[in-house]
Amino acid sequence: MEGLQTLWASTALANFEIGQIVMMLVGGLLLFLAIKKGFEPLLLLPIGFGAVLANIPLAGFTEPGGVLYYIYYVGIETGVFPLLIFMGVGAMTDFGALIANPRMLFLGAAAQFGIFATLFGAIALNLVPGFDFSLKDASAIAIIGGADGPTAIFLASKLAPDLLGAIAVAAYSYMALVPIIQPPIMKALTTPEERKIKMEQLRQVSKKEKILFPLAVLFLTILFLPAATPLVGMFCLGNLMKESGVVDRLSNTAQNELINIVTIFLGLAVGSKLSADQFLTIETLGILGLGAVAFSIGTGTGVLMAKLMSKFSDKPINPLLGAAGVSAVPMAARVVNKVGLEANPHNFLLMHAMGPNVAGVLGSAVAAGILLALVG
Amino acid sequence: MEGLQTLWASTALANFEIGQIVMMLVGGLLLFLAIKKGFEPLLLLPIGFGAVLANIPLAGFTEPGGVLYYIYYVGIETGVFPLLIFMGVGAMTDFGALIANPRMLFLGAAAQFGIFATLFGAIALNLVPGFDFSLKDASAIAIIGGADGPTAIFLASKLAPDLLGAIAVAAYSYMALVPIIQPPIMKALTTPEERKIKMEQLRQVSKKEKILFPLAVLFLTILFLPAATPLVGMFCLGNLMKESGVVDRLSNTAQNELINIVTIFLGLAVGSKLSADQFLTIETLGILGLGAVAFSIGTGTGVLMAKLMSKFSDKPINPLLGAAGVSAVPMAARVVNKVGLEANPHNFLLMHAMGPNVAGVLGSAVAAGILLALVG
Amino acid sequence: MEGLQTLWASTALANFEIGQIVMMLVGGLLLFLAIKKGFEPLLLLPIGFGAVLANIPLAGFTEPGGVLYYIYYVGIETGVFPLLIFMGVGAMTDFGALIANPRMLFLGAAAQFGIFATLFGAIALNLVPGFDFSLKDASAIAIIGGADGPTAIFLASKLAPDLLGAIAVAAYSYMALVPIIQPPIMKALTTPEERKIKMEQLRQVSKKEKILFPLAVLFLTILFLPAATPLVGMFCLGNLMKESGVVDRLSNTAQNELINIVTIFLGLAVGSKLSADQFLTIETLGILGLGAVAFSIGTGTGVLMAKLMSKFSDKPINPLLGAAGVSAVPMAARVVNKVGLEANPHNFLLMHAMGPNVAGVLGSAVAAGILLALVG
Amino acid sequence: MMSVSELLYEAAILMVVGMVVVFIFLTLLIFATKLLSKFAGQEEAPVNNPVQPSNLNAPAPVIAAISAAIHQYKQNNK
Amino acid sequence: MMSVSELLYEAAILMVVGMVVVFIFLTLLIFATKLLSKFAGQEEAPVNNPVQPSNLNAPAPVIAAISAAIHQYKQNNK
Amino acid sequence: MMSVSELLYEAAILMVVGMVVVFIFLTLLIFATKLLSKFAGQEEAPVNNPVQPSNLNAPAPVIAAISAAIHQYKQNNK
Ligand code: NA
Ligand code: NA
Ligand code: NA
Repeated sequence: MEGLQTLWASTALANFEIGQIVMMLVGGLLLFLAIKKGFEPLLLLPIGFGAVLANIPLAGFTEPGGVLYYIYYVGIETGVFPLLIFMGVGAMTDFGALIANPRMLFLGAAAQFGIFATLFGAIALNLVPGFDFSLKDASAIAIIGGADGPTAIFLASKLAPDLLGAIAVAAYSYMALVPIIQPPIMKALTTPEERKIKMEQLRQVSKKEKILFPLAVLFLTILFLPAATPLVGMFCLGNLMKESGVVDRLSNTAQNELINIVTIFLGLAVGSKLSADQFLTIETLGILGLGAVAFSIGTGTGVLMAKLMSKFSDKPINPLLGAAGVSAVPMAARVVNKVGLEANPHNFLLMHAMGPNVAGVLGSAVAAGILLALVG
Repeated sequence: MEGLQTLWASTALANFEIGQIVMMLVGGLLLFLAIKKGFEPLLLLPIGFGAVLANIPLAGFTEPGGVLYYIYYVGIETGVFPLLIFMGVGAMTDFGALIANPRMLFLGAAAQFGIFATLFGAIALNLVPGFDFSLKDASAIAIIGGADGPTAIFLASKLAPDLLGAIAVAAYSYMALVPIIQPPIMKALTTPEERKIKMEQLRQVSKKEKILFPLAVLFLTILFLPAATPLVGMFCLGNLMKESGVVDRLSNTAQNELINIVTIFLGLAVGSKLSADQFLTIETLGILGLGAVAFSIGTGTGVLMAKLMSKFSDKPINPLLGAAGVSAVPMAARVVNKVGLEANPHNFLLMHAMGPNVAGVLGSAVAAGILLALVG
Repeated sequence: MEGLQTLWASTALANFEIGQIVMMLVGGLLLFLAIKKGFEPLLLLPIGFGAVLANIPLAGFTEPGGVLYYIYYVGIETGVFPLLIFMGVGAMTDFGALIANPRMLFLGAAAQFGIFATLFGAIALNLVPGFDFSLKDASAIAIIGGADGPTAIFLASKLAPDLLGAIAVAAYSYMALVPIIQPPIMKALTTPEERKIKMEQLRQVSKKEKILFPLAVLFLTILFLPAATPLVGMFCLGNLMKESGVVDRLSNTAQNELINIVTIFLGLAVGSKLSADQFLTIETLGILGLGAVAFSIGTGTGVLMAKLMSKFSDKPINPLLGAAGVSAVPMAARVVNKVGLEANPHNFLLMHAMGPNVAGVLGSAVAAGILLALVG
Repeated sequence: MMSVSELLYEAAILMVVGMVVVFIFLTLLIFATKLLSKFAGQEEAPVNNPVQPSNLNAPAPVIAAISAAIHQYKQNNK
Repeated sequence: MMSVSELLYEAAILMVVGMVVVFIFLTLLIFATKLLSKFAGQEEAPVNNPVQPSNLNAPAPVIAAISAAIHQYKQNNK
Repeated sequence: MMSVSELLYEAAILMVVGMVVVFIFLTLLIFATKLLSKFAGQEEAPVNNPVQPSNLNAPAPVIAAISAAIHQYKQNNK
């Protein structure tokens, strides 16, 4: 009898805790969303797989000696992986549309209200029994509203590592849901006439402007928000490598092989934080709910800001553009284009939406810097 | 006179130990085999070069501060490098032939007898004076019979780091020697008539089957062999990235740049373990002999299993396919094809041999998991 | 009043030290040279950017927890990054011209006098008040004359880490200035008649020679200069991977993705050493001056050596070739070609100059080994 | 420290147990693969349920489901 | 340990300060970008200083504004 | 701590020793390369030992020369 028990003990079956099984199902759900639904598969596939591996009993993936432990320790705890991703994203970003129409930065600013309102909302949730978010927790959760994965992971790793798994999953899931979350809000806050507004064509931007822009962004960040310089700095480095045109082989590597390698590792490491005791909590429900709220508010304030700007502008501004201010590049810009085309089949807003779209990336990196400076 | 001795001391010539010279010659032999003979050059070239570097007196490559020290410490001691290679191999593997004819898994199972028989043989060698293999040593040696480099390195780094150099060299050398070792055994155990048996064409396998297969493999491994999940899990991750079709840029990076970078480092780090005191021992002779035995037995039991299956099957099975069960992908499958063509110039067995071939990869990863669970 | 001071304190403006501002301007200057002037942009762009990031007050890039801290610690302090760059450079190098005309190695030897004369010069500078170079410092500075970035960084990280920033900047800056520094010296030391000398065509070199050459170089280095084997060994590994033709995928990765990734990190890490207290010293001025001297002397002795060889040779040697002996591959060879064409529009020296050019790489690696053995 | 005969005995046991487990495991995998092919083998087959929670049109039930899972977990964890 | 009402108050202040600073910062960036375009917008323009310090003409009011925002926050945070 | 004149003396010795060793080493490499070409220069040449130890026929004088150079340095360094 004893022998049989020994055998039994060497399989996982005997050692499964219910929480591990649930987390594996969560990992399986993420894989399903990534593969079958095409939701941000580059991140959700490795995250989901990492979640499955991390919850295998006896396998020790997340303990010292396990591969996920080392990857997390080297890449996330140091903050290096999200920063490298941000560098690669910078090398993929074209600021042309924003430089041609810099007022679009107001839309990128307005959409960040999603972040700060959610911060307030997260603290307000403490009134509900079972929730106990600190200001650091609330800040890390709120950044989901920035619709920017690496920014969310970077901030969470600094302010609330325990919540990192849930925050990253929420951030990437909602980014994938942008085409579902945003259109109703956009339509509710605009009239069909407003949605039909055509924007005038953007001017050509010179190479020199594109080279100097990341340097100007970095310069202002250095002066006024040093806490944001890790994120903004690496982003600007990537963008400068691209726009300078003198280090194409570095720029290409940063936006291809390097970002791919880091993405695999980052996803696995984030997945390794999806353990039952950290994820299967009432807080996770709160985080998922708050994330949806954050996206919605950001979309709304972006649209309202565009309407306000349109009033004070000599040239009309299509208020749909405001929705692109949450970033989620380039998904939100595509959504703007699609909703615009529904109202007017000849109105192509994609290029115009790229302005507030990349402004939203800067906006949420700035917001992250503010939170690091004031709460971190 | 004293001055002359000082001078002499600052060159390597005075500091060479005979063992280092021999190990350099071993390194040179590996380079010769890799470059001139084309034996597994992707691994044997860096391993041979690493062996040369590691044995230079006064250079300190393998001491703290030396580059090979860091590479070994970071990549092999943690187990990360073999697992990344395995992920890349997974991203290169097509399970289609196996899914179309899953009974081929029996051949992959039978060929693992090479491993377990060799384990017994290694312990039996202790009867010869000079040998003193523990069960851990014997297990690490036996896995050479799995004909799978990263599996052998991973297991040796966990069970017998001192023998890692000899085990890795034996594993890759014999994998290169597959076209020489296998055919005589295959021919001895089969009749010309059997070798002429034609297999019927394999059915088309759906994309969905290919996506679900790695998940099914992982699922079973989680339930019954958690100790095998590091190897099997990373392999299945690579395969899922490939088959899902939604993360092609990650899959391509995993099977190209990432695996190339890791291969260079892995080879150098393995080479750095080829030091005289660890390699120039009677044990190494034993390991080399046992490795050859392991390959031969695995080939033989694979062929015999195929003959047995053919008896109980309504459709005849060409027994040569059993030899592919040792893995050594895709070399063993090519050998099967070649020997088959010799018997019947119109009998193309390559596609059919890929089934047992990839089954052998799973089989030896499973065997490694068993050894880790019972001996580790 | 107190409140206002608190606010002020949270921006960088209040925390800037004058040294940091100056170093940022230095970083900006490097970016300008890289982007606008095209000076070694692959290195000077990330170095310049790293210098800017490293000097941001309150941002902590170079303190534990900061991304540049980790990159420096992992890649430069261990010596791994310069060695990987050297491996990649080896994989890009074609020794054909040198094997066809091995006497060109004399030119690569003569040009190293720039290194050793500068070592003496650096010590002589101690006679000027304010300078206090040790032999280690002087050796690290002198290697600038080797016109080889990774060699300079490797040696500086071992002998004089405090001077690493200034030395690396000087090395890459002067490599970029080769087309300006060398021609006047070349013309001053040669007559128009000498510059018109045509070289006879080089013979074809066999594949086998190319494979054996890196092994022969490594062999001699092992015997007589073990201290040079880290540099020479990794270089020869890269070259062997390329010439053997059996590991093309490793060779391609080493000279593309891997070297690109490491270059980004190496540049940033070098830039992180450009801090005010280490860079804004009278020593830096000395280093910059000595570097220019080193290049000039190396160019001169190379040319003079070529003239000397021409006297003792049955076939005349164009003395311009000597200037290529400082390495700075392939810039110096191009300069030789250009100056040669000015004297004789039909005299193409490029291929002939590649011989002394790659000889110069070996020469300075050998010189670095000598300095490590005698001073390190 | 085990004697050689003890080691040999252990190795023999390992050999038998190892081969048995390898065969059981890969046999299981054969069944799993056949099952897989039965459900997913036809390219034309309607989308079967690998892990099919059609949650896009109704977030409320999703949260309800996750809630139920967490509830279950908390219950069992007390 | 702060009470929920204290936390709420802090969060409200953070919300206001955060949005104010985001807007000030991005407004500054608008000015900087316009200045940039003025000097570097024409492909034919002569080579300007590559690190165009576009905001140096009005640092005082800017700092005052950001300072005021942060001040407000810190005040309320004591 | 050495005086500047001592340092200068050392540096001078280093300069001489360094250049001598560089020249000896690269001269050896010239011989090695020539030997290499002799044995492996023809594409049709028979397969030679890939690690052609080209200098083994005269290691003694070489070592003597390098030794002398380094000796000189160490002597002067005491
Ligand atoms: Na954003
Ligand atoms: Na196998
Ligand atoms: Na050089």
